[in-house]
Amino acid sequence: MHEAPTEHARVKDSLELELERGNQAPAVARAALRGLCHERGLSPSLRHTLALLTSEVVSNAVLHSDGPAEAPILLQASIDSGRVRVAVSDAGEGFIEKPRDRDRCGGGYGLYLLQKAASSWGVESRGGTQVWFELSGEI
Amino acid sequence: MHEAPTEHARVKDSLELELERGNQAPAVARAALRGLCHERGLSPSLRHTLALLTSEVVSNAVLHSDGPAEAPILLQASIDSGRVRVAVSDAGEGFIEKPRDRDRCGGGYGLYLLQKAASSWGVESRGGTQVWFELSGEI
Amino acid sequence: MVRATQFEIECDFQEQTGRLAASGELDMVSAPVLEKQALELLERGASELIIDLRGLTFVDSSGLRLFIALNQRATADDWKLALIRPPEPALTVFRITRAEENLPFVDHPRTP
Amino acid sequence: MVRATQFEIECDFQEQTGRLAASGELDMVSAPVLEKQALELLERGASELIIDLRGLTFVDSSGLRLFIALNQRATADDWKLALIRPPEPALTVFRITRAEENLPFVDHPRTP
Ligand SMILES: Nc1ncnc2c1ncn2[C@@H]1O[C@H](COP(=O)(O)OP(=O)(O)O)[C@@H](O)[C@H]1O
Ligand SMILES: Nc1ncnc2c1ncn2[C@@H]1O[C@H](COP(=O)(O)OP(=O)(O)O)[C@@H](O)[C@H]1O
Repeated sequence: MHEAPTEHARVKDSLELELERGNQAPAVARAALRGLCHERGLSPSLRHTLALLTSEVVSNAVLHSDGPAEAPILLQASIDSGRVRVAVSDAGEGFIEKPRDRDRCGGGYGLYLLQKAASSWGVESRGGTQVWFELSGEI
Repeated sequence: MHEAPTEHARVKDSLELELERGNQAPAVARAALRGLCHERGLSPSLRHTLALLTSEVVSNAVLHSDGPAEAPILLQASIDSGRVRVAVSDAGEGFIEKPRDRDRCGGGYGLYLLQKAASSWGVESRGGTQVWFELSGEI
Repeated sequence: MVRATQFEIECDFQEQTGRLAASGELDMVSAPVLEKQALELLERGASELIIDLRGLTFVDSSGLRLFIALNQRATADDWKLALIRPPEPALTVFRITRAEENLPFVDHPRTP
Repeated sequence: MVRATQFEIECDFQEQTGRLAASGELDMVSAPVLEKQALELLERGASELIIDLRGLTFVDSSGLRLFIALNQRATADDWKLALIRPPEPALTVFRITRAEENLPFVDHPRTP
């Protein structure tokens, strides 16, 4: 509307943050994303979904990564014309447990939330493990 | 050694194939990959691993995709200087079952094999589902 | 920008009714704290548990899992659970999973 | 290039010993066929089952799963399983999973 032209130049913002692997990492990630979204005009529902999915993926890296406890978690996020992309990387070997270790049944809600709410998402294992997702909405 | 120069030009080959979703898809995929590898000088062990991982990923798409039965499975493969990349796409909504459906415990060996043998691999959900992996070895 | 999960609980027990009021962010750090308080009230013999979520700014899948578990317990052990509906941001996880329809959300605190 | 899984089994039962010789590709199509034959021999009372895998050109995780299951059954129900080692290409799945070390592979057919 009556935004300054400089606002239009700011169509792409990004963030890259090393999180200490610990209980506080999800809260720090949520706060960082809140900062990135600040005044970007993302719809409230998009912002809430973004905070939730980011928190889930960071929690998973804290809880499930089989990487060393002292290896940090890398949080990358970018907003490009209303499309948000978040990637969370840990030092673990990936998702797949040895088939004979079947003490855990079914999955939880974290990845299910990604599947339901993200416009796209994925998991990559390349040395470490990266989980990413994209959300799109109005800027 | 004493290869013709044209051989050196052929450093990149690729294949794209629509497989009918059915029991025969894994065998067709293996045969197609065998064709692609033919005379490329990939080491036997790389070829065997390639056939195995491709077969597993195609079998998974046949068995587990929640896409329509008549939607074909897309097999893409490329060899670039001794690095092989395979991607298998199906029309399903992805991997994650509803958390309360916990009748199935643990995973099988298919993805575990990818994790153990591929140099990198991943799963992407973007409309359909794509599972990809890369193997590297000597050309 | 180091920041911890912000979370507080108020607790009250009167005439077999346990009341918890949670505020802040409910995540993997704070959900176990809320769970502990809820189980304590049940051990003290609460036949009704009212959890006021109006002060929550965020709920993740740990919170969702906790409420699903409490709800199953309530049915199994025959006590009553009521969740006072949180504001929009904290409803996201219940909306996406459609748990909103299955959990005993109520809109206003029922005062005795 | 339409091609089906190539697979054949030969079956023999003598003096409580069941013998199966599998050739071709062992995958999600053919593993159930081999399983059925194996269970049939056990039902006929085989106290030893020798499966000759020398003719196999390919084995996937369905084959692996089958042999792991048969091996567990053999231990549980006290009969003897022997797998005559397949050629290199068909060993891949056993190598990667290290199942090669735990399954009863033998190098030569034991003739009675
Ligand atoms: N970063 C990760 N590293 C390793 N495994 C992971 C990671 N993220 C998720 N997983 C695996 O995926 C499973 C499902 O995750 P999720 O759906 O979030 O449920 P939950 O965390 O409640 O188990 C986890 O239990 C874990 O085995
Ligand atoms: N293409 C796919 N579409 C949907 N789900 C899949 C797909 N591939 C794998 N999966 C899921 O991942 C699980 C693990 O696969 P895998 O390790 O190959 O074991 P298995 O196929 O023996 O169950 C499957 O059981 C299935 O739930």
